[in-house]
Amino acid sequence: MWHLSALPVVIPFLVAPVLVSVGTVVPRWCEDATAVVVALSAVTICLLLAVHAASEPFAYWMGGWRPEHGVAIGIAFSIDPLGAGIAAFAGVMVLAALAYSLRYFDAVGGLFHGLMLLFLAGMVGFCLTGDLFDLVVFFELMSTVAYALTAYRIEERAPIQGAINFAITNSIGGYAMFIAVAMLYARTDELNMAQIGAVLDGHPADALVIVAMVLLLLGFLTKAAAVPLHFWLADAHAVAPVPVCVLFSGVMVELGIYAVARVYWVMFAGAMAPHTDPLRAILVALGATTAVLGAVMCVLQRHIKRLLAFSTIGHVGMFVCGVGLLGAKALAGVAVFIVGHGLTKAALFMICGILLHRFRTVDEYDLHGRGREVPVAGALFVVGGILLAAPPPFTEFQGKALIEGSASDVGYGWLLVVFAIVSALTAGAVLRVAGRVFYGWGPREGPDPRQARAAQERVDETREDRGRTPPLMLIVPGVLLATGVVGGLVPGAVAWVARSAARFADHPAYAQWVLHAHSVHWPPAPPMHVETIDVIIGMLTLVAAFGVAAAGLFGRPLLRRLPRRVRAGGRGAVVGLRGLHSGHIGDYIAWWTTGAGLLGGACLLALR
Amino acid sequence: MTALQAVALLLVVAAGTAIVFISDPLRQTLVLSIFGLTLTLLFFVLQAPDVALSQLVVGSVGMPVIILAALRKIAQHASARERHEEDGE
Amino acid sequence: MAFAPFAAAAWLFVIGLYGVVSSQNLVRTVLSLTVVQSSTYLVLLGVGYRHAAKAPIVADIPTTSRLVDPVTQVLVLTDVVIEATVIALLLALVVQAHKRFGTVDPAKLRALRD
Amino acid sequence: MSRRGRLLLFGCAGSGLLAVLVIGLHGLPPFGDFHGAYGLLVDRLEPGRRHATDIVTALNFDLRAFDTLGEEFILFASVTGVALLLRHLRDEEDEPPRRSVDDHRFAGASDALRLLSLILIPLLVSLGVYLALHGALTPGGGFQAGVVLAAGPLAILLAGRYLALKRVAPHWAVEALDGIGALAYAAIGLGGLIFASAYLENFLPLGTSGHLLSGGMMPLNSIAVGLEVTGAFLLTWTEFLDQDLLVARGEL
Repeated sequence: MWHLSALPVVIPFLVAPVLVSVGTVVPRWCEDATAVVVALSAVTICLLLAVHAASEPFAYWMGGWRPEHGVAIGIAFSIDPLGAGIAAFAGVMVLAALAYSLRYFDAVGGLFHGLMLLFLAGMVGFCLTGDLFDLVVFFELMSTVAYALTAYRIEERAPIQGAINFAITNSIGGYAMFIAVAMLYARTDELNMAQIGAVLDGHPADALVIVAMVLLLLGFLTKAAAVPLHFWLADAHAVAPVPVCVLFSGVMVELGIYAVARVYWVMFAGAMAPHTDPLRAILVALGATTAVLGAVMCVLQRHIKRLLAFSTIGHVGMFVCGVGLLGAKALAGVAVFIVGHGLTKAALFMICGILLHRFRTVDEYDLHGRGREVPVAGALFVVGGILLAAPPPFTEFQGKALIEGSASDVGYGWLLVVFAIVSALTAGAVLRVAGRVFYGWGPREGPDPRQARAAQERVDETREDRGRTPPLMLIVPGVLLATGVVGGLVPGAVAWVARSAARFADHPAYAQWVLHAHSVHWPPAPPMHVETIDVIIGMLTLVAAFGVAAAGLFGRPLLRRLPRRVRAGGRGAVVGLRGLHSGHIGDYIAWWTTGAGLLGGACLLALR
Repeated sequence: MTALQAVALLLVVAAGTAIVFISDPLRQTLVLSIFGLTLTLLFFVLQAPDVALSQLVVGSVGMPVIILAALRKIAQHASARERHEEDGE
Repeated sequence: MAFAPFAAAAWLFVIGLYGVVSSQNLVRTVLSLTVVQSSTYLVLLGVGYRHAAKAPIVADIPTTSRLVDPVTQVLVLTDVVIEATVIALLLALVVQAHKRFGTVDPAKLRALRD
Repeated sequence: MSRRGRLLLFGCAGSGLLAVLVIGLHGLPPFGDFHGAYGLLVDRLEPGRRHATDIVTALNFDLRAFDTLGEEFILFASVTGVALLLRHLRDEEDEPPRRSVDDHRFAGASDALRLLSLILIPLLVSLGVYLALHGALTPGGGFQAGVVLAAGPLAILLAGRYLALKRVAPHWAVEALDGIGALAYAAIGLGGLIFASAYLENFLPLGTSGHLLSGGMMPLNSIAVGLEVTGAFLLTWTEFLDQDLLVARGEL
């Protein structure tokens, strides 16, 4: 088992250059098959590692450079069940994206497949590594691949702009992380995260540690798209090709959240112990703002991919809240929620791909009623919308209920309401799209001129005749949704995640097994009792989601009855909110700086 | 801090700041290569010869070639576009 | 004086961001990004430096002599490579942007206004 | 947001961030007083363990070789990305029209410049090879060598012979170089897994300290990186310059 540890990263590394080099010569099916086999092997190995690590987590020292005199001098993969599990999930997403693009995507030589495999390697390495600088390296690998893939359709204008905004914002986040690495190295003489944590433990956090933590969080939260670092996300997700969106929304963004949890629990949990309350307040506030802004923007969209992108921001906000609660139970909830959300969101993007394939546009109004031609896709879209509302007893509900339970334990019961609103709004927006596009409900309206222009520029992403939808394009999202429905119901699955999360969050034990290979005494899994109130609220959220959808479809006459002043105010707020998302990189970085300054200032003031 | 280090650091700060405040991209590229050289000097006096060498090859060969090629291409697109518009009239 | 390299780094980080924010030409945006990145070199190497120490090459000197920290230098090496890759990708994007939009002024790229 | 509004916002936010950074960085040990147990330990261990004399290279290609692996693949991904982004589109002509050699002359290249470039080429190549091979001994290593080596063919281009460049360094060969270098680095690591106990573990004899082939697998790793970087930079440059020609043709 030990010997397999490096392979889920190394196998894609070995195959990607070959695919890129011979891509123009070998037939397409060859590339497809190779890429699928590689992804499959990575998933298998990660699952094996996760299962093994569940009984005994271990550190794998690259080059055999084990710690000398208790000082880590090499780079380790620290393999714990949660990290390996998330890595496996990333692999599953890559596999799904590859399977979906088999019949759909016009790949350029072997470049697409090669980049997808590098993306896989980047994500898996990011999940497994236990070294701070290595974490940054894999972060950059993931990012570099992602920038290129975003602009895959170079013949269109929007992807170029989206990729530029994405690349600049994320690079700046990366630079902040480099400075954080230098600061932590200067303080602790170490780069291994477990060791950094051990050194930081005994001392109260001073300005250096706080600022280093803030800079690291800035990097990860830029990737995770927390407000106000989030502007790139909608741009990039709206324009990237569908299989790439699947990876972005399904797992890449969530890895930012994962990394926040990782660095907090491994490095800062000890030093921050006296300040958990203010830190929790800061992170929850950040998460709640993100969630609400994402949900509101989501409802305002008519470009379906952009709508889904904002819904991801809404969910990211909930994840940030979950991690920000700084408890093992909430962390377990986040992990479950991430998997459920990833599966659902990936499937929804794939159905968008079907629309794009068939009608060359994803403008909700332009597609009014045209979706009737693909009834199965419509049914799947509705299922996805319902799942997004996290109704009991499915996977997402289970995760959300854990977070909510944990929130009320530490006095953040009001998060329940925020979560319900955000879920209802995002799911409602998706259901509204489903009603309008696939069932032709609601009034008609002309196409959006800008999207119409984009549709003209659009060169087919596909090789297939657009008259019929390849069955695989329906099967893959179907399978993902089915997994999302069933996953949380498998007996013991959620309990396994909860146990893993408890281990992940056991700060002292982590240093023990990484640095000294000691077997440790494990904490008990957090109790996973689901309150009745959560079930009731969950059902109500679903009803509210249908309400939001109905209001979006038929509510315009009602809107006109509102007093003029209210309408004008509402319109002003909407225009202002939209105006923020200007697509201008200067604006985005000005906001990024604002976020950085505010987060830094808040932490410096509150955590000392 | 030795005098040489202080001078190198000052040069780096001056060149870096200059890049930001110059608006003509061509002149900016020139300053960028000077910036690369000042960084090389700084790395050298900070006893980091490996890094200095790396910065030298990237900053004075690798990057300027890419930037100049990109600028040339942008200029060409622009002139091609203008000509195209003139033809159109 | 002992804080000078770090102060310089903080300055370069923020002034580089200013370049990105105020830029009216994407090429200038990208070059400003290199200024932001150079701040990370300064912090890393500034941290690893030791007074009156030699470069970490033990060919001609006794192994007991005082050396500067080699680890931060390795990190900067990686940093330099990452800089080159990001700049190359971004410039490729800028070239394409000019082709599609006919301008490199970020205020005139209007494909993604919400 | 208007430009003024943007700058105003940044003015406030930027000074805030500057303050945060300065406050945080103030906690660093004063410049020059760093202790650095990790580095000291490596300084002490490395010459004895691996017979390398350049500690930075030892860290780069042995102790922290896994970072370098990631770094090489970042470079590889970036080059692949540039190739993807600057690819020729269907509406921009597929086949370059056949032209005589003269058409691809770099306009500004005088005979003197050509001569200079010709003299430069062997110098660059030998410097590159030296750097790649002596990585474990003196400053330099695969990365620096790669860029220098790539500059050789670039000099051919400056000497005004685009087609000659294509002949000396045909696209497929450069692409293969890039791929083979990246692949080789990952594969050498596999040797550690097979012949020793862990990925990237040294499995080669260490040689005598100060000799050319000392440092175990370091020279091999260095050469692999050198190949990849040569290929990567050449590809990136020609990718940028290639499109140049394409656009130039479009003008005519």
